[in-house]
Amino acid sequence: MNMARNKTILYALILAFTFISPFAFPDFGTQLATLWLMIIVALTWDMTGGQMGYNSLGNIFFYGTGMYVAALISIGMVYDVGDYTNAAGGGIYKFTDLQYFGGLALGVLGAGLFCSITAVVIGYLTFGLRGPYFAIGTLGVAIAAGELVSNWDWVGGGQGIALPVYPGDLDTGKIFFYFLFAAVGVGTFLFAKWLYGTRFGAAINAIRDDEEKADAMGIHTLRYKLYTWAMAAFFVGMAGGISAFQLIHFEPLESAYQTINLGIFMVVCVLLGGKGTLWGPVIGAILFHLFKEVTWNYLLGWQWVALGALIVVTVVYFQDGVMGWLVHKRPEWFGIKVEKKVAEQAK
Amino acid sequence: MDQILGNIGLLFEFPVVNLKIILDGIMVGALFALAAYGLALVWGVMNVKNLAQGDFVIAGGYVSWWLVQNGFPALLGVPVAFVVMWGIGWVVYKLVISRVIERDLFTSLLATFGLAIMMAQILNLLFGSDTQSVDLDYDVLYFFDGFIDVPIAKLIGVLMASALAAGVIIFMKSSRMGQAIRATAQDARAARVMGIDTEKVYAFTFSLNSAICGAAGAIIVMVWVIQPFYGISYSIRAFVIVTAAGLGNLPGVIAAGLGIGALEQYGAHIFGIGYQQAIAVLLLLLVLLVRLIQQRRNRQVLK
Amino acid sequence: MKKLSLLSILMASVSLLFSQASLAAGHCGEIHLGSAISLTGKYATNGIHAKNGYEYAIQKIKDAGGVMVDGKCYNFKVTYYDDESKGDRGATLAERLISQDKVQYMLGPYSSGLTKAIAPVTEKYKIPMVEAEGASRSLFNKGYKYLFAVLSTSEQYLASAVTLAAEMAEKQGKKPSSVKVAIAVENDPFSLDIRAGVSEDAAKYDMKVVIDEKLPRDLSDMSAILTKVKLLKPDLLIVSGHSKGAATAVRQIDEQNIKVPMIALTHCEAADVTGKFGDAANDILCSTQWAETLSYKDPIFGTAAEYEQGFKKAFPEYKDKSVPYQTAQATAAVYVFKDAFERAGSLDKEKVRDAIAATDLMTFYGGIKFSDAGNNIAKPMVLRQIQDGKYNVVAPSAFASHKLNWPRK
Amino acid sequence: MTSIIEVQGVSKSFGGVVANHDVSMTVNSGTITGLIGPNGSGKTTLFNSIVGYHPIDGGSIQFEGEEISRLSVQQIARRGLLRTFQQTRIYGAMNGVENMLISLPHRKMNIWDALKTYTREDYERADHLLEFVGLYEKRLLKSGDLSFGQQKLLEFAMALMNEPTCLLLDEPTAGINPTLINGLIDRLKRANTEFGITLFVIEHNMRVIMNMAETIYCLAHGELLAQGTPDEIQNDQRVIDAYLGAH
Repeated sequence: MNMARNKTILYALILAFTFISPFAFPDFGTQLATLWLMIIVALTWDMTGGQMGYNSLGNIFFYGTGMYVAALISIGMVYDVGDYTNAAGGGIYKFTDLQYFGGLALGVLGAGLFCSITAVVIGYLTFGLRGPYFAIGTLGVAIAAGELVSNWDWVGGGQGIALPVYPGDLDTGKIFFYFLFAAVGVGTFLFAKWLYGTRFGAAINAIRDDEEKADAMGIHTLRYKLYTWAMAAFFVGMAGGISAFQLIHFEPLESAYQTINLGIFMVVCVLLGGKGTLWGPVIGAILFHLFKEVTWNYLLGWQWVALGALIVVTVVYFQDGVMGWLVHKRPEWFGIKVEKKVAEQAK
Repeated sequence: MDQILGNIGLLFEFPVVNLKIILDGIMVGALFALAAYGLALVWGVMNVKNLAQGDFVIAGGYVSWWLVQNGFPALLGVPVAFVVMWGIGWVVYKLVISRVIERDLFTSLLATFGLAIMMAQILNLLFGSDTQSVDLDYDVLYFFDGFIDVPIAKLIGVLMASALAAGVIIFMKSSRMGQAIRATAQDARAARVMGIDTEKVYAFTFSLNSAICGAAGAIIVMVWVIQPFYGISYSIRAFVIVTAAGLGNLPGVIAAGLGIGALEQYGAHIFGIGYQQAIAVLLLLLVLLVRLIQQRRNRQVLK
Repeated sequence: MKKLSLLSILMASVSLLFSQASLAAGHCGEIHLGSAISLTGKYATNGIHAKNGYEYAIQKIKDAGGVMVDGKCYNFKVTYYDDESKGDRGATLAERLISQDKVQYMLGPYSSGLTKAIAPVTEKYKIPMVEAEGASRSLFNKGYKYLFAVLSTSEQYLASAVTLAAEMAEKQGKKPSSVKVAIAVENDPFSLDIRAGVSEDAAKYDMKVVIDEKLPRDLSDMSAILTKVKLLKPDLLIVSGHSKGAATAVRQIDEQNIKVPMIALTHCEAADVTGKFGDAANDILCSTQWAETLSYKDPIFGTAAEYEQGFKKAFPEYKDKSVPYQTAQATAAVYVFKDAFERAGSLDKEKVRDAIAATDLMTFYGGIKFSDAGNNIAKPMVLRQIQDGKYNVVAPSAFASHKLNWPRK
Repeated sequence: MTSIIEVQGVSKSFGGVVANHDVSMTVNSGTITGLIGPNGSGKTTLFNSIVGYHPIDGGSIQFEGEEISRLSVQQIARRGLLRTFQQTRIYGAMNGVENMLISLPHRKMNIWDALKTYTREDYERADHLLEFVGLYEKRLLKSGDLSFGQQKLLEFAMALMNEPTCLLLDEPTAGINPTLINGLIDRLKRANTEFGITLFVIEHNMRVIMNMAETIYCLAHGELLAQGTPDEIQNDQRVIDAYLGAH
């Protein structure tokens, strides 16, 4: 009972902090929003990577695609996309409040749905690959998508797309985007928490631990893998869509399909926090975000070296992450009965 | 679309273009094949998939470039890069790789990815982000009314690459260490039982791979340009080649390397060089897909 | 908030390193500028050129007695962050400069792409930004009110090369419409704008564009394009891809023995093609925003030539190269701020913005006067040709000091 | 009696080694059928062929009248034809109950069923079957820590949880404490009678198979040597020779 009450208090505190933080630290509004973005991508990466054992290096594909889909939907509702993105274009494009928010809402939702569908299509081809081949294959998909989009003039090619600026005053805008990310983030977390408790959640764990056995038990492994990836893609796509509006201007290779930035960060977050756990990705995202902000501020020029070193050290020496370490040190916190086992063995 | 058709038309209108493309492709491919061979070695022997492969190549290029900046002759760069990168490879093995060999494959993939990021950035801090090259004052040979140009520097590069490949093949076939490496690749446990010090074999293999890459980089800096962040494109190509050719199949790796070099050049000609990276990656996906279909026919998956 | 103060201490010490004299001028106040600039990544070379230009201007202005605002003297101080040549990074850093470092005035980043990413942010916060390195026209059709660019927009870069090619054709007794144009530009906003400018002008003369390709981000080999050049024999070859594009083009044009009567590039000086490739660069046309041989002058930096000498003294690493225009225009951007602060007579953001908008200034870099859209309309682009290793102005005719060598041998 | 598995003329070789040559047999619905043969006679290969682990070189395999020799493992499993492994395959990191719950017949669920949390009935069934195989006391232990024999029992329970129509058991008694074997035989029989599951069993222990099976097939050198009731097989000279010759 005590445990349950502690948990409730913990959740209440976190929720309260979520609400208060953008007002308490107004100067850090953007960083806090980015933190939620990291939490979203880490949680969704863990759905396939940690819970299902499919380590994708290409989830960034959904982020980039989400950006483009959201932008194209919101622009396409008002103007001709080809004119809007034309390099030599001369016109000035204005959006009314209704067009802006309507476009944002439909764009973000559309981005999520579209990414889910593409996840099924790509997954159908790539889920035959296992282990490192899957990782490389998905990385290939993300890189190829970025390159192809950057050569596609209709969506602006290498120029990228500039979306309209948030119409209200800017402090409201900052808080607006913070809460959009936070809402998707909390949604993702609750979804994951619920999903891992279902029969489906157990089945994808079974795929991770021994896919052949899962096959042999008649679990629709391919179908379940596709569903899982589609769910992950839905949230990543929405996050990408929100990012597009928050960033205002984005281009294909550096901000949308940023394979070696966010694409790898999400994996590092999960490893840092602990793979295959619910809280691991969240904790990892927070730690990683702190690490990144600190190194990017104080180690100007060396930040990437520090990041590479962090990846290597995490992977080589600390692969179970914070949660794995805790489970090892304090198993009773996780309801694992050790004493009993020892007693059994003694018999 | 018109442009693509026009470019295809050129291939038929001026058949000599094909020769030029294939020649260019072979020159590029020879160097891809070197990097890929190193990868196949490490992959086969210790089951480590090294995503920092391209960065070893670039690092080797910078070693050679630095030598030339300091007044040494350019051709010296190749052996020196070989030796220096051997040392760096050994250090990397001891610090990182030796600890991921026994782990699952994603671990080695991610660890070497971290390594790749670090190496690229350290090179950037040391040498700046400019593209660099070493200019050899050799003539250019012209054929077909000057249409086909073969810079002697490129010729030397290809010759050195072939010599290096031949050297490694002979070494693997005839030396004791080469045999130990091949034995370990087949069955590490059995090799250990037979008294082979696999730890030493691993360290040697990884250093050798790094050295091969370094030498390839030293050749690349003479015929093209290098830049700290170019590593990833060589890594991708090495993966394409090894995935296509399979492990432990040296002639296959060389053939795949040359073939992919030529395919890329054709792709660049037809679609434009803006698609170069995309073509390389799509080739990788294509190779994976083909292998996947093959395996599915055997009721198997690609792992 | 501890993080913040640590941060500002660090930034202060960093800026100390760059301007050691700030202690000496202790009696002056400080005007805090901010800039996200590419110190790493694909634009690092030019990002550093621009940063040096900023630093040189700040030093010279300080030496000349600082900025006098309403009878009080101030010096500029700049907080830099490294945007890694990435747009989203640049936007984030701009936010940080404004909301955490409380920067009220911004200097631009390098490249149109980065400026495009940052301008919405400065616009949102109503922070005046004078930028010197973002030339894409698409920056100036968004109705931005706080964005000012001292340089000419990019469609002008190589348009005069098209005009030159047309003139040459007429001299040969051929119609301008018989000229064949080959274009190879990098796939980024700046270069795509160059392409748009060239295609527009070529269309005006009814010229035929026979090759129209994009260069990849990691360009190391453009022989595929040059092979086509050999086959299709264009009369004018345009290459634009920042420093990397210029270096690769010059090297491979020589190697493959490409004979095109007229070749025009951007970023020749920044890539130091004369130093690196010597004779191979001869007779190549280079567009430039500014040349040290031009006759502009102002009271602080002197003539264009004096600027070059002074800059080389301050930054000895440029001793053997020509000073790239990226540096000169960065200096000019700082100068615009000084002028505007003095005319505004106030540190109020809005007043300064209005003063900037009303700028009508002659500088060593050329005239500066902003259109309503924020681009500089008082300064033309010039086209220089590399003749025996020297950059000589050949167009437009009003500035030409030398005759054009045509056709290229 | 209707046949449930029809193997006809199945051949399979690996490289030059012939593992199965022209093997035909029938498993009748609702029965227990045994498959015996000396080591290396191709029993496990035949099992693998039936459940789809590798393609066969020739012949046909039918399950409930449907050709399955080209289907994949999971397609076959989803038709209710399951197998256990000679080397057990359980989820070592999970406890017994979790292992059981994972084995719920997902093939009978649509996605909405799958997205439900476990019901009380699921838990009760899991507990019931764990009790059935005698693992109820150990149900909360990490199953990787169980003994080999216990893991085999768990795998058997998992297979039952999956409600198969037909179950292929690869040496269910190997590695099990001899004192427990009688109990296991009893459970296998009960699985057959109470749950109505057709069993097809590879077994080395003659006493077990003779006790249990109604029909027995004997393989030797990849070919079908004999078939018949336990009595017939026990008295078949060829079978005796094969076993003796194999040693």
